[in-house]
Amino acid sequence: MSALDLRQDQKLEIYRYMKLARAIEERLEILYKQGRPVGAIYLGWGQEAIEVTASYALEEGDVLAVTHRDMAAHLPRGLTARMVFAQHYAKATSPTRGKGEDNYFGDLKRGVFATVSMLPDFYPVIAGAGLAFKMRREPRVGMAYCGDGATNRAEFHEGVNFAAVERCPCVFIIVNNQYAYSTPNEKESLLANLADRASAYGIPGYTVDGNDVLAIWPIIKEAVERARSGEGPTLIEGKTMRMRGHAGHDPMKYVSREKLDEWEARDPIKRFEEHLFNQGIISEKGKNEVDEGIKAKIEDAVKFAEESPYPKGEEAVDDVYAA
Amino acid sequence: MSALDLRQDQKLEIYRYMKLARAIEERLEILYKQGRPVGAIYLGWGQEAIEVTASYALEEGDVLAVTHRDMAAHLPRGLTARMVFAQHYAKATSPTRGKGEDNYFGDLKRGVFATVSMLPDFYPVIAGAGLAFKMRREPRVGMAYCGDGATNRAEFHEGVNFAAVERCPCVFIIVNNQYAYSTPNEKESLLANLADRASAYGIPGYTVDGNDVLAIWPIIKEAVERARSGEGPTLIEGKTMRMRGHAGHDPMKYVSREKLDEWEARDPIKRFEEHLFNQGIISEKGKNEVDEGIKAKIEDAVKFAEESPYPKGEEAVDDVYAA
Amino acid sequence: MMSTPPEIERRVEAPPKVERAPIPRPTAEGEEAREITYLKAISEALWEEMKRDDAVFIMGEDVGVYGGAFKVTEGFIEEFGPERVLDTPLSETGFFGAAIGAAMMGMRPVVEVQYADFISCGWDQIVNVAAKMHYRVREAVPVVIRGPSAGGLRAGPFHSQSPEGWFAHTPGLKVVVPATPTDAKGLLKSAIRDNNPVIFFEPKFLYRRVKEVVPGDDYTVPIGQARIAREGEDLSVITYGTMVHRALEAARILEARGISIEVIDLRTLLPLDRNTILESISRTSKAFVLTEDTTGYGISAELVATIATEAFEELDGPIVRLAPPDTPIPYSAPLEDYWLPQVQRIVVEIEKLAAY
Amino acid sequence: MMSTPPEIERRVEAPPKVERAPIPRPTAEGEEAREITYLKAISEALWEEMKRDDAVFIMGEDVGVYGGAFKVTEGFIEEFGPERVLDTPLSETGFFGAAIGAAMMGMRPVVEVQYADFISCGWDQIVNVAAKMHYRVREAVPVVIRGPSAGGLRAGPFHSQSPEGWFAHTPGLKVVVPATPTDAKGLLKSAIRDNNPVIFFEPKFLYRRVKEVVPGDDYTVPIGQARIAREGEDLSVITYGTMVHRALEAARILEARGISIEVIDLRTLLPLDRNTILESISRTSKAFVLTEDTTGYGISAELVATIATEAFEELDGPIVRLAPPDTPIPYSAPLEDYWLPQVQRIVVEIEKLAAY
Ligand SMILES: Cc1ncc(C[n+]2csc(CCOP(=O)(O)OP(=O)(O)O)c2C)c(N)n1
Ligand SMILES: Cc1ncc(C[n+]2csc(CCOP(=O)(O)OP(=O)(O)O)c2C)c(N)n1
Ligand SMILES: [Mg+2]
Ligand SMILES: [Mg+2]
Repeated sequence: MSALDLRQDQKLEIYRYMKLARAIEERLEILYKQGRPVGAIYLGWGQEAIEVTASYALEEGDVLAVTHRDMAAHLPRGLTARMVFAQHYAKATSPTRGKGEDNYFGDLKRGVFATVSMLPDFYPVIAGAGLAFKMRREPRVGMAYCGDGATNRAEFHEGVNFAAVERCPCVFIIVNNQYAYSTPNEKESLLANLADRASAYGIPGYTVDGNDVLAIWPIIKEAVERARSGEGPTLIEGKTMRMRGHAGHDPMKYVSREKLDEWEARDPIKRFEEHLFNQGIISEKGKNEVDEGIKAKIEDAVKFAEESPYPKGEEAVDDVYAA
Repeated sequence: MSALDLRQDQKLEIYRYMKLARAIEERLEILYKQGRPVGAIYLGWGQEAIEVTASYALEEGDVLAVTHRDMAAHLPRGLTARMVFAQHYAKATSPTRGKGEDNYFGDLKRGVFATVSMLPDFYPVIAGAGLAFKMRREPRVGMAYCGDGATNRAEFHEGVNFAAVERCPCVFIIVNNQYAYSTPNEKESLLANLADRASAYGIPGYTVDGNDVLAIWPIIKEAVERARSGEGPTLIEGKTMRMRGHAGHDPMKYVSREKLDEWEARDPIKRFEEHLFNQGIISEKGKNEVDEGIKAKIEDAVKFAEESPYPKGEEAVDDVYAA
Repeated sequence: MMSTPPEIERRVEAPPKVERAPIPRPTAEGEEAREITYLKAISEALWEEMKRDDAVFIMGEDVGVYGGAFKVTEGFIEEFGPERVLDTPLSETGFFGAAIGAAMMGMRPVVEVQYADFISCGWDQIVNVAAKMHYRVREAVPVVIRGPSAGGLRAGPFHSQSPEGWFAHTPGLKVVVPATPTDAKGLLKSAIRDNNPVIFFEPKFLYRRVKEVVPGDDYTVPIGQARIAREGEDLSVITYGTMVHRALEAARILEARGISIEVIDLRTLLPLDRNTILESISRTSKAFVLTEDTTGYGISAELVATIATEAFEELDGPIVRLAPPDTPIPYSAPLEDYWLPQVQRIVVEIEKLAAY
Repeated sequence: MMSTPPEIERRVEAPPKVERAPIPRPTAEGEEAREITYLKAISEALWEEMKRDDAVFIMGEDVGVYGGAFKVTEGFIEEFGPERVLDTPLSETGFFGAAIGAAMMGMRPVVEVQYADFISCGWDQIVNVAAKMHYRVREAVPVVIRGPSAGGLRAGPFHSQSPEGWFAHTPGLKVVVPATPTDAKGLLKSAIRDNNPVIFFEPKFLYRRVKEVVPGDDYTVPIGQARIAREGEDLSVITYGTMVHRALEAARILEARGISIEVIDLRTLLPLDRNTILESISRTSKAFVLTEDTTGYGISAELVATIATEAFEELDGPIVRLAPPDTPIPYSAPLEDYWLPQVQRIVVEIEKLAAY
């Protein structure tokens, strides 16, 4: 069994992270609809396979940077439900201490950059993190996510090219969820597969079914190890679907019911769950335990967030500069 | 005979423009070495075939935007030696009335945007010019040039992609002269052929011998007509060599003598001249007439520039806004 | 899916209410005067200009099928078609540049930037291509770049920026920030008809909170002219955007205390209407500068500097400025409230100056 | 090929000469004090910091094999190798971002921007990623972005910009513009050791025109402290960069006329050293603000505003500011000379204020 095959315990972990991500977002959606002050919600609902599996392939010491919709990718790195809710509630206990908005956070101690909104500004930043690892001969890898729309921006081009030329140990993930806000792939680029953009930088590119953990894993894992062994960056596109609006306020009228149904049938969690059942990796009882565990986590996290204090007004002027 | 074949008179015109460009630059180099106040000189010496042939393929009503080294491309559009020298001398008679530096000029009345220094900022601008033509159903084409180095910038990516998605009637030229200032192709990108970047946008891309007028013409002409007929943009790379330093002060020590000799042997003007002689299109006498004509033009232009007045100081505050 | 979608992205702590501008423009006879929101005013200006002139078109992210992130262009694509209401790829440098090119070819593009914060992603096209073009070669670049700016909505450092200070320091641009529906509509029309690149920021806090009766005819409000939003005798408040409304609220509170405040709504920041400011100060002898832009090297600095260098002898007290501290704008309600000038704070500071 | 290549790109009308700063720092005993140019000072700071700390490295266009467009890093690649003197692709957003990433991973990148003008091409990385990082999550971004700025060399609107005004209005950055070799070296060292993003502009007009004896030891000059470049009694000139030298020249001329001028060289624009300014004005009672940055909403505005709001009662006359008009910087010698504050003009304006 090679590193390109997932062990049972790994599969279970991925399964748990995917379910935890979904549960967090289900709750966020409810809170948003209830009019709770949770800021904007950019749900990655339906994208959990690529979101979780890619960042799960990283190891301690590696670093990750994502965009607004990739909360799920934080989880395998050790970021918690408490962080997510405290951040959305703008509380003093959140990773940004109330300074940054909703999904724009991270935790560098856990190797996760604090997301910025400008897309995809962390592409070159991850290239530079990789550069630092390369210069110091550290076997570390940087991974950046962005959406299909974001691949049309300056930072995608300049960042990937920089990493390619310098053979930085990086993996660039495109979460192609068919839309950039309301704008469909066809209005963003003429390409059928965005991973083809790899050929503009002389690096390998792969398009993979982004809703299939088992298909994603070997591709990502190989790219991570390729990076780690000094062979430079890889570009990987996971095809998936954003099953909710761009944000909580968006009823997504621009997507047909049929299209949603089609993708609903390919729900990554259901698919992976079936695999786990088929392989005897999980039982109904095990599933329930997972669900109960997650439920408790969510309750705890929401309670934590709601009960946490707000920052004090005067903290607004702190921390502009590092000492 | 199709439009993809050059007529004799067209060949002669291209020949004259190439020689005029070379003569202008020869004189600029002398003036610079003499310490005359001609600003910076970014010579396109050795690149004349791609420079002239591409813009020569445009027709009245089409528009062109180039970068710092593409003075030669201006000539087929009717910009004159007087303009070039007056501009370098910073005189009131120059296209920018002394406001803009050396090679950063144009003349929109002749369909040429006034070059800016930030590379390649006119790529998206030309896409937008093309968009305007498309919206108004005008059979006009926009053409933008940039260097090999500039293809790694934001504007290349966002500009070409925009034009591709909107099927703007545009032709994008890459003048690959092997270097970006001192930086060789290999440090700029991993690609052997920069035209391969076309595949990142779903448009056709061609690499052509940029020192061979006859090879360049059909490719460009076809791309121009393709654009004009509504089929969208094309990316064309002309491989050539910058036979002088980045600017007048650069002794180009980073280029080997052998490499220069190799390219010297492929001088585009000499090659084309041979063709014209072989085909009987030009005779020794005809050549001499061309040379004499150009010499006179240069003398006239330098005299014009030197004798032209400087702008008055107080004009510095004029023309910030359009009325 | 939600049955009644809320209108903007963020669900937040109830934001402070805003009083609306108290001096609606008189409506000429025969016109159909209607009360509309700031948002509707922007939308109407665009609509009417597109009807008036075929060269006007809209481009930006999600402006077409979706009708814009804030629904400014809702219904436009149905009326004007996808060419004139162009959904662009996510690429600010690309579509800012394209707008410049189209403008130089005779079109009148109006670019929507989804949040003003993202204007930084196309910065270079604005400051180096558009702003310097006419100066260099006398070629006009009639482009408008507009979008929702500023704070008050608990939207955090990437969705609440007030970038006008950077652009006001960029010769060759015009910079407009209207405070009322009437001005928003009239100034946007002027911007579209202007032959220069105009950066047009709409404090989104006002979008649905400020309503006003606007003239029914095809009126414009000239770029470069400030407006006396309220007349007063004791002190001049110089401000713009959302802060106009806070100043007016403060003025009403102070009126009850016998202090008469003049409020100047600048409307245009570049070029700056120095005359209106100086004329007001020549009457009141006291200047209070109020902005939502951060303090250091910001809009408030030029206002103070203009007054200090040009009305030095008229002044009967120090020039006071009130503006947010030099930090990014924070997300959490208590932080943002502390950061933004609040009415109570404005009242206190004005009282001090009035008593000088 | 030329036999002796000139040092910079442009051959221009002989530019005005510059007097050098008159107060060289005392050199401690035992140190090897040497007279070096401003350019050499920058170069030495980089070299010494790279020797001192393995984490320091240089990246930018043509900094390696070529030694930089202005030859600041000539000989570096031979000493430190191509990894630490990194020739980047032509992609400002790319390598600014990469520098930020490397910095956050513990490196100390010093980015050269070939001309300060091109910093606009990586704008968003600076103002949105680097500047806001620590405020949001208390993570340091120890990156320096440095390059040749400003005018006087007849290099035109794309090669002469003074972009410091935009950055000074961006909380989270530090902005440094040294005027002398001693400061250039000492401040660049401080910038490299600073844990914040520092924008470091070097008025290239000074590169080879100003020489000074600098200390031989490993000294630093603190960021955030202005310097009294010349003491005087009648009036304070507040300035920085190339204009420091013009102010000093004017001061010498005025001295002969019995007017005693104090010249403050700000050195750092953000954070601004208000104390030194205010203290000086408390002695002279008159303030003259002089910048090379354009007037409107520029550096001069904040200086005037600071003085007007914080030293109002100390002033014995109007605050005067002298700065270029609000246009791009033009190319042709007569235009640029008209545009830039010239010594004669400075003398005349100061005399007027002194006589107030
Ligand atoms: C540079 C920039 N422009 C605009 C936005 C506003 N915006 C936020 S998300 C979004 C769509 C992003 O599409 P995509 O990259 O496909 O990611 P997704 O939201 O689908 O995950 C836009 C336009 C932004 N964040 N950054
Ligand atoms: C955005 C930007 N960064 C830096 C520069 C400075 N610069 C001028 S020319 C040049 C090299 C350009 O290389 P290339 O695109 O290959 O064009 P070439 O000079 O070879 O014609 C550089 C770095 C610039 N003009 N624009
Ligand atoms: Mg998407
Ligand atoms: Mg080149």
